Amino acid sequence: MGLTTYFRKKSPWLLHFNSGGCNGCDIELLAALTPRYDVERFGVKLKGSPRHADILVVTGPVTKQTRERLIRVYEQMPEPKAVVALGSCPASGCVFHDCYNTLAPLDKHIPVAAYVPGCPPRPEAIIFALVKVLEGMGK
Amino acid sequence: MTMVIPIGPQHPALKEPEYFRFEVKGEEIVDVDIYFGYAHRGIEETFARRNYKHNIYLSERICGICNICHSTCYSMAVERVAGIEPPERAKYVRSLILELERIHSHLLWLAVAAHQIGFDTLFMLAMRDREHVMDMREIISGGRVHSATNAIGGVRRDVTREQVPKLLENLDKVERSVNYYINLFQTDRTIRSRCEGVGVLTREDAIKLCAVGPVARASGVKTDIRVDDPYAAYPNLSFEVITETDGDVMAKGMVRLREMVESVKMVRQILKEMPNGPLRVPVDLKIPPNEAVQRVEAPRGELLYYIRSNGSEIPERVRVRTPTYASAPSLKPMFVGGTVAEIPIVLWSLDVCFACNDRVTLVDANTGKARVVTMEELRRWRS
Amino acid sequence: MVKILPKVLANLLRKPFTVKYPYEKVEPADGYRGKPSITKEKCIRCWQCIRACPDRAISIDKETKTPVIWLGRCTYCGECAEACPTKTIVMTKNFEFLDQYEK
Amino acid sequence: MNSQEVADLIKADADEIRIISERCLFASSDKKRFLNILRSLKSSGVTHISTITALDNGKSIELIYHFDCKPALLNLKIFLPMDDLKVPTITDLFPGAILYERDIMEMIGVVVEGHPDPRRLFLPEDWPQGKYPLRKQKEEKKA
Repeated sequence: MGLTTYFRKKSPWLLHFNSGGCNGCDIELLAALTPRYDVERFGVKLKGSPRHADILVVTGPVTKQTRERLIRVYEQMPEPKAVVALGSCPASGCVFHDCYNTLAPLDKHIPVAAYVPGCPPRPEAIIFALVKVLEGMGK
Repeated sequence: MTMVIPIGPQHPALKEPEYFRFEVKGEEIVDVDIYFGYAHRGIEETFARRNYKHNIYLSERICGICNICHSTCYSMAVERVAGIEPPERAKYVRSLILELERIHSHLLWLAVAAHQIGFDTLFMLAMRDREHVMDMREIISGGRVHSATNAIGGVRRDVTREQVPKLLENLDKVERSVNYYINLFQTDRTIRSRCEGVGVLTREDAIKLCAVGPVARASGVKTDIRVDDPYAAYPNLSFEVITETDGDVMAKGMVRLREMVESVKMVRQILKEMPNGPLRVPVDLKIPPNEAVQRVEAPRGELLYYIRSNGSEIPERVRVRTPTYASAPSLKPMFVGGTVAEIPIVLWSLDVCFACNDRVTLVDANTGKARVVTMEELRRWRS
Repeated sequence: MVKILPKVLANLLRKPFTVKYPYEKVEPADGYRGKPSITKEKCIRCWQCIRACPDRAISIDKETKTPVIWLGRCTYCGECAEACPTKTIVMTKNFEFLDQYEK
Repeated sequence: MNSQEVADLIKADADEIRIISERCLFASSDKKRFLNILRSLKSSGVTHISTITALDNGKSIELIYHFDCKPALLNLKIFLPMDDLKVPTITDLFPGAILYERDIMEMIGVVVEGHPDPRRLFLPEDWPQGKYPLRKQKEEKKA
C-alpha cells in the first residue's frame, strides 16, 4: 500500500450528488454527519467541490436532466475515486423504475464501487458501507 | 454592469430541483429566474399506471422529508373517492405521525438555516435534537424516514401502550430544546443581524402570489388547512395558528419554531385522548367513477391531491400540487433588492431543501468567462 | 465567561451522544423494517407477495419455485410480509448488507 | 364563503354545479364564460388559486381550476375539444397561476394565450416537440 493511499484511507472526503431522488437518503447522509452518528470519527467530511472529493455519493434515480451533470461531476474528480450508490434508487430505480424521465440504474452511466440497499438506508448502514469501501480502496 | 449568478441544479424534492439565475448589479440582486425540472421523474404519469395500493408507496417517495403528508393526503383522497370513512383510531395515529413530521421537518429547517448563516453550533444542536424525533418515528412506524404506515381505509401499525412512556420522554427532551431555541432566536446577536429585515415578503405579495404555509403565515396571512379544511383528528385537537407580521427571515423562523411548540402539545393531547378501536376498514379497490380533492397542511404549506377514478383498480388521473411549487413565485419579491450574501438564507427561509446546492458559477456579463465559487465563499463575502 | 462554566462542566461530565456504531452493535427499535427474510420450506406458492409488492421487486426463482427479493429494488415497506399467509416472508431487523463491485 | 354562497355567486355563468360538502364543490363552465366567473370571484375577495389540473379523458381535454374561497374549495372545470386547445391566460387576474399554466402547456399541450413566460418548466431540453406525457396517445401505442 502506497503512502498516499494510506493517508487517503485515513480521511476520505465525500461529494454528495442528488440525481433527482426523494430527499430521504440525503437527510440520512446528513444525519450520519451530525452528532448521533458522526462519521467525522473516520475522517469523513462532506465537501462541496468535486475536485476535493475522493468518494462520490449518488442518491436518486438518474433523471434525464441530471445525467450530464453527474457525468461531468464524476469526470472532475481526481483519481483514484469511488462511487457509492446510496439507496435503492440508483441501484435499480426503486419505485421510479418505469417513469419516463429516469435513466436508472446508475452503473449504466458511471462505474459504481458499492451499493447501499435500503429505502433509505439507516445512517449506521451508511457508516458500514463507507467502512467497507475504505477497506476495499487499499487493495 | 450586471452579472449573472446561476445556482443549481443539484436539488432534491419532487418538482423543486431548482436552478436559479440571479442577475446582480454589484452586490444588489436585480432579477431572478427559476428553472425547474432537474428532479422531474414523471410521477403523475406513473400514478395512472399502477393500482391504488401500490400508489401509496409512490406518493410517499415524492418527497422524503414530508413523505407522511403525501401518503396521508393520497390515502384520504382515495377514501373520499371511494366514499369510506377510516376508523377514529386510525385518524389519531395519522395525526400523530403528521405532527411528528412537522417537528422533525422544522428542526431540519432550523439546522440548515443555522448552517446557512454560519452558525454551525446551532446546526449540530438542532440535528442532535432531531434524532429524538426520528427515534419516535422509528418506534411508531418502523422506519426512520419512510413510514409506510398509511393504508387505504386506515393505518397499518398501531401505537401500543408500552410505547407511550418512551414517546413522552423523548417529547419532553424535544420541548425543552425547542423552548431554548426560541429564546436563542430572539436574543442571539448573530441570528438577529443575519435574519432581521432580510428577504421580506409583504402581506400584499403573499396574497397576490398565492404563498402557502409558514411563508404566508409569517407575512400575516392566516391560512392553515388544519383549520380551514380540517382532516384526520384535527377537528378534535386544540391548537392555535401562529402568525407573524414582519415577513422577513426572522418571522419565518419564529413561525416554524412556535409551531413546533404547538405540535408538541398536540402530540401529547393525541397520546392522551387516543380512542380504542379498529385500525383499518376493508376496502374494495374497484372504485366507481368519481372525483375528489383532498388538502393537507404539510410542514411547508398546503398540499393538494386531486384524484379521478374510472371504475377499475387504477386511477384515471392523480394530480399533486406540492407546497414549494406554490411558494416558488414568491421568491422573486423576496430576493429583488437584496444582496448576494443573502441568497442562501433567503432561499432556505422558504424551506426548499437547498441543503445540497453547494456550487455557484459567476458569469461576467462583459467577458463571458465563467468562474466557479462555492457557497462557502458566498457566505464569507459579507464580512 | 462565568456564565458558561456550569454548561462546560455539565458537558464534561455527561455521556457522549454519539453511538459507537461499528465497534458496538446497534439494535433498531422493535418492528423495524430491515432486510426481508424468506423461509423457503414454508412457501405454499400462492404468489400474494408478488401481487402486493409496489415496485415489482419479487420474482420467482426458477429452480426452487419460491419467491426471491431483489434487495436493490425493495422499498422495505413490509407489504409482502403482511400479505404472506404462512409467514414465509418476515421483516428482520438486519440492515447491515451491501453489494460491492470489485473491478 | 361556504359552498352555497359560492354556488349562488357563479350560478349565472356555470353549467353544472355539484355541491359535495360545505367545503367542497365542483362546477363546470366553458371557455367563453369562465373568465366572468373568475372576475366575480376576484371581486368578492377570492385571491388564492390552489392549482390547475389538466386531464385527458379520451374525448376532450379538461382543465380544472381549484380556487380556495376560504373555506370552500371551488373546482371549476372547463372542457376543450381536441381540435381547439387554446385557453386565455388568467395570470392578469391571479398572478400566482403563472407556474401552473406553464405546467399545463408542456404536460398536455394546451396553448395558453397571452402567457407572459411560455417556456418549458419540467421537461428536459431534448424532449420531442408535439409529444406530451399526460396525453393518452392510444393510436401510437397500438402501432
